[in-house]
Amino acid sequence: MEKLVSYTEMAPGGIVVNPGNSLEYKTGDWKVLIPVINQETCTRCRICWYVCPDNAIIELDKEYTTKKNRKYKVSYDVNSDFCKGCGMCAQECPVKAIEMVPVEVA
Amino acid sequence: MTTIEIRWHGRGGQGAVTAGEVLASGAIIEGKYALAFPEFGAERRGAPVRAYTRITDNPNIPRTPIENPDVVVILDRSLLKKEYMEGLKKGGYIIANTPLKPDELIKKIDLPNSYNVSTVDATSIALKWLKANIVNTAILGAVIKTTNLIKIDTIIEVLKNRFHGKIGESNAMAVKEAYDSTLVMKLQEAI
Amino acid sequence: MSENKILRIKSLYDLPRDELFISGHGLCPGCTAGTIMRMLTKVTGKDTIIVNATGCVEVSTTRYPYSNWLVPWFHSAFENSGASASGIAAAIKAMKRKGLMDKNKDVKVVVVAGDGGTVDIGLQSLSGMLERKEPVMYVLYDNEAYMNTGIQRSGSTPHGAWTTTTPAGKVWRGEWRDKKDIAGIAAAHHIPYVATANPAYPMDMINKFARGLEVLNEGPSFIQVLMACTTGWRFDPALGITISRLATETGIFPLYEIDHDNFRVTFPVMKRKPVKEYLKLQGRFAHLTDDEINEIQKLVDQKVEAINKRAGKTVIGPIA
Amino acid sequence: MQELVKRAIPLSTNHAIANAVKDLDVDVISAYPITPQTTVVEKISEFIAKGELDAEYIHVESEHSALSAAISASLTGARAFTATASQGFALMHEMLHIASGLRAPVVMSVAMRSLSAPISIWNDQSDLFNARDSGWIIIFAHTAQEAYDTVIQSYKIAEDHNVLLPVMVGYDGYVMSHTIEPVITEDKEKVLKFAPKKQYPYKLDPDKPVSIGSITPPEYYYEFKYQQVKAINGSLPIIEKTDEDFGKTFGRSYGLMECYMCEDADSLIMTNASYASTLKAFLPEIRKQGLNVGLLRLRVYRPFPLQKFIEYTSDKKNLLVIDRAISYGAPYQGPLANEISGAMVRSGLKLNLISVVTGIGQRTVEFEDFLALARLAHEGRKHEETIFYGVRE
Repeated sequence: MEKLVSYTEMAPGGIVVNPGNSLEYKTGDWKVLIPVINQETCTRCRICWYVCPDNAIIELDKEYTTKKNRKYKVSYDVNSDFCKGCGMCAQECPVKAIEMVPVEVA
Repeated sequence: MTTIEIRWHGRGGQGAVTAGEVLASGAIIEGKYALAFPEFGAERRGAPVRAYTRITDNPNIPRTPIENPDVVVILDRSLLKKEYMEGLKKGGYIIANTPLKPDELIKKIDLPNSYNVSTVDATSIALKWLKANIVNTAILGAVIKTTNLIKIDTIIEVLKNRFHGKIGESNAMAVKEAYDSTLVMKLQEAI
Repeated sequence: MSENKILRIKSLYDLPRDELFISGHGLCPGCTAGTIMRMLTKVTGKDTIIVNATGCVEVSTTRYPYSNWLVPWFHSAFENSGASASGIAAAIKAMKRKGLMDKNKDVKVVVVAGDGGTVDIGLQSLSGMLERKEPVMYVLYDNEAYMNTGIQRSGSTPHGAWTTTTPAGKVWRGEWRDKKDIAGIAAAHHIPYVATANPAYPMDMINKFARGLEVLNEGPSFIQVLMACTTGWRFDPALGITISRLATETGIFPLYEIDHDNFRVTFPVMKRKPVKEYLKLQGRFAHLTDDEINEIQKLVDQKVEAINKRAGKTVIGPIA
Repeated sequence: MQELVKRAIPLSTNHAIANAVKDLDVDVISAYPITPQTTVVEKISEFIAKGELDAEYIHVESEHSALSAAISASLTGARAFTATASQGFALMHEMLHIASGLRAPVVMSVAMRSLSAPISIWNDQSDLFNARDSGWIIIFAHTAQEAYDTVIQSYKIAEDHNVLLPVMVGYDGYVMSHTIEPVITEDKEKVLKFAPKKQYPYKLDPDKPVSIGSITPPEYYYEFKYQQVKAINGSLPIIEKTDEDFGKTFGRSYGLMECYMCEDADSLIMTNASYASTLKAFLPEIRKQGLNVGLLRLRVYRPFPLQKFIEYTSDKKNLLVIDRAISYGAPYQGPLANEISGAMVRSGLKLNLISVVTGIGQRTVEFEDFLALARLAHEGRKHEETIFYGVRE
């Protein structure tokens, strides 16, 4: 829990003067299931990245070459700190490259 | 005399409120303390309305309605009745819009002889210059002529600020003609 | 003059990676409002002030001391987003003219409000804002009930839907009135741009946001975005986009725009799906009998007919 | 007659306020017409139409929106103004609390008027006293001149970064709003030098984004309310200094509370706005009738200048408090009398407090009535109940 400060140390009116600090508010522990992305079958269509309400699918400038020698400039990963495990990415993936697995397994 | 209290009676639309304001405005411009306010109602055109003007040398001016005026001004002929002169101080002034001469008016409404009476045919003057039965500016000419409270030029200045261009000019002409044609019958020294 | 070119996309690859609506908000898992807000801020860019009506997005994104908005964000009450946005737009205009703010900075004012704050309690201030032609884009995220307070019925709740104030029993069978046509009401103000959008159709939705911003030098824009609510509509959180897509595929939520009074369906659906496919995935319609579903189908058929009539041709076809 | 007033022009209080808004170079005006406030916004519109004031005028569709837009404009960095009365003021009520809660330096004039039902367009102070706990700084004016001067002072106070609170300036509807009287208006440059624009320190600015209007959980909310307590209490010396500085610059100042003809008085009548100006005029005559009464004029109402109150009343016997609003069912049924009784307990004053409600719905109170009230104060009898003066029983 964040340190609670005196009224003198707070900007007036409930104003948040450093927005973006929500990154301290980890929502990742809400989930039971977590997506696991199969980089082999993923076609890099970006749909999972698009649909994620929590910006928890991360697009990385990380090259990947599939076993069939298909080269991709990007890879996708899951930000476990914020993924709430809704499964929308897996549901919308056109090639079923995302599997929802229990957090403990992942 | 430190305070002059004037009560105006007219019908909604004739400009009794404006007349009261213009007179007070003139007094303020001349450096006096003055207050003008209407009797605040929700009435529209045609209903009897009253307005008040206080002119004084005291910066503290009461904001209460005037019950015992020094001057009663009656803008509408239908209001030329004793009930509208109620509370007028002895030796006070009645200024009326009527084609009658002061003595004729006194006789007609059976006024006691304790008041000064001025008359002016403001309606004809208004119709001539303003093409409408808005008698407020014309009656101001009579008020100035009778009471000498402020200069007629000041009134004309206020009117020209309030009504721009040709309308301001017409109003000024109406005031002047009223000033010249007002008949004053002083019964005793007052004000 | 604005040097910012407004983002228009041909594919998802055209979207910038940078986020202005970042992680760490408290929206429910699977809440498509998160998707919509992310995309909206990608289009608006950083020179934007967001005005938020009280509602799910507001309470979930700015829980003190946290905020996940990287653009200036303002909320004051439930029913006044139109007025608040007007005040900001007026301040910007006056301050620019009087040299109190950089004249060359093109700061956009965008409202984000739910259906309660828009079609019900906020309608008056919205109408005032539209009628005065304020340079504001108003984005309604329509989840068809008061979700923030616990799924109470709003003027945007569709026929047949269960809510906590239109429960289904022997006497009541869920909401018995039809959803208010808020886009039609907005369009009646003859503002430059009105559209309906759906996050299941990203290019269509994102380019409508772009168009809504483009017209702001002429006047306001209003965009009604369908926002499937996993909690209030009672469906598996994974299905938000799927259900949204079905809303358009069944003709329940047609996608159109009214650009300078020109009406156009932006996503024609030639082979329409029966409404049952949409309804059956949602717990809020679980109580409906076949007869009641048929009744809803008839209502949708009528709505589709009206859309086709307005388009002057068949843009939404019969049930395949 | 003597020539007493220099440079004065004839203005109603409403028009005096509009002139202040012009001379303060207000950026955004957001208002909805309501009797008897209307001539304020009409005159402002005229100034803008003629190019005498460069401002954005938002023709909002309600008072709720009027204050909403003024709040958001001020938090964007603009100088914002609105004006209201009565029902419109009541419709704003939600936003009153939001304005002070968000610390928006908005200034609003209130042409005080009664509240429905039944409907009355006439003056009393039910509207403003209904809002006394909304966290605004509240100042009453008793002349059009004071209203003009107070609006100017108000922006300097509101925009002070140690204050950041909205200010409302109350004056009586009709009796002041529509009364023409002498007002000295000042040169715009001089006004702006006295009250230079100070933008909101946390304004909505893309170069330095903030989130304004967050939802605040129990572990924080209380502290924000306490900040407001500190801010409004801390504003009292700032209000006093602003008034003093105003006096040095323009030659007119009013103090936090005015004690008029009261040093030698045994008994005081406490009242505000138009009743205060009328009582000032009547007091010499009242004194002539052997009633040793003075006037305690309430000017700054929130924050309440308790020390001034004690200073002015500690050696008095009787204090008659006139309320023109009703606190139904309260111990004293005049809101001000209720507070004064609390102030007396807190400061150990042993005054004989007489609570009077009068002038409701602009029921006329004339010289004889003030005289009667002065007599009540002077006699100094105990009155346990609030006296509803002038009502027909």
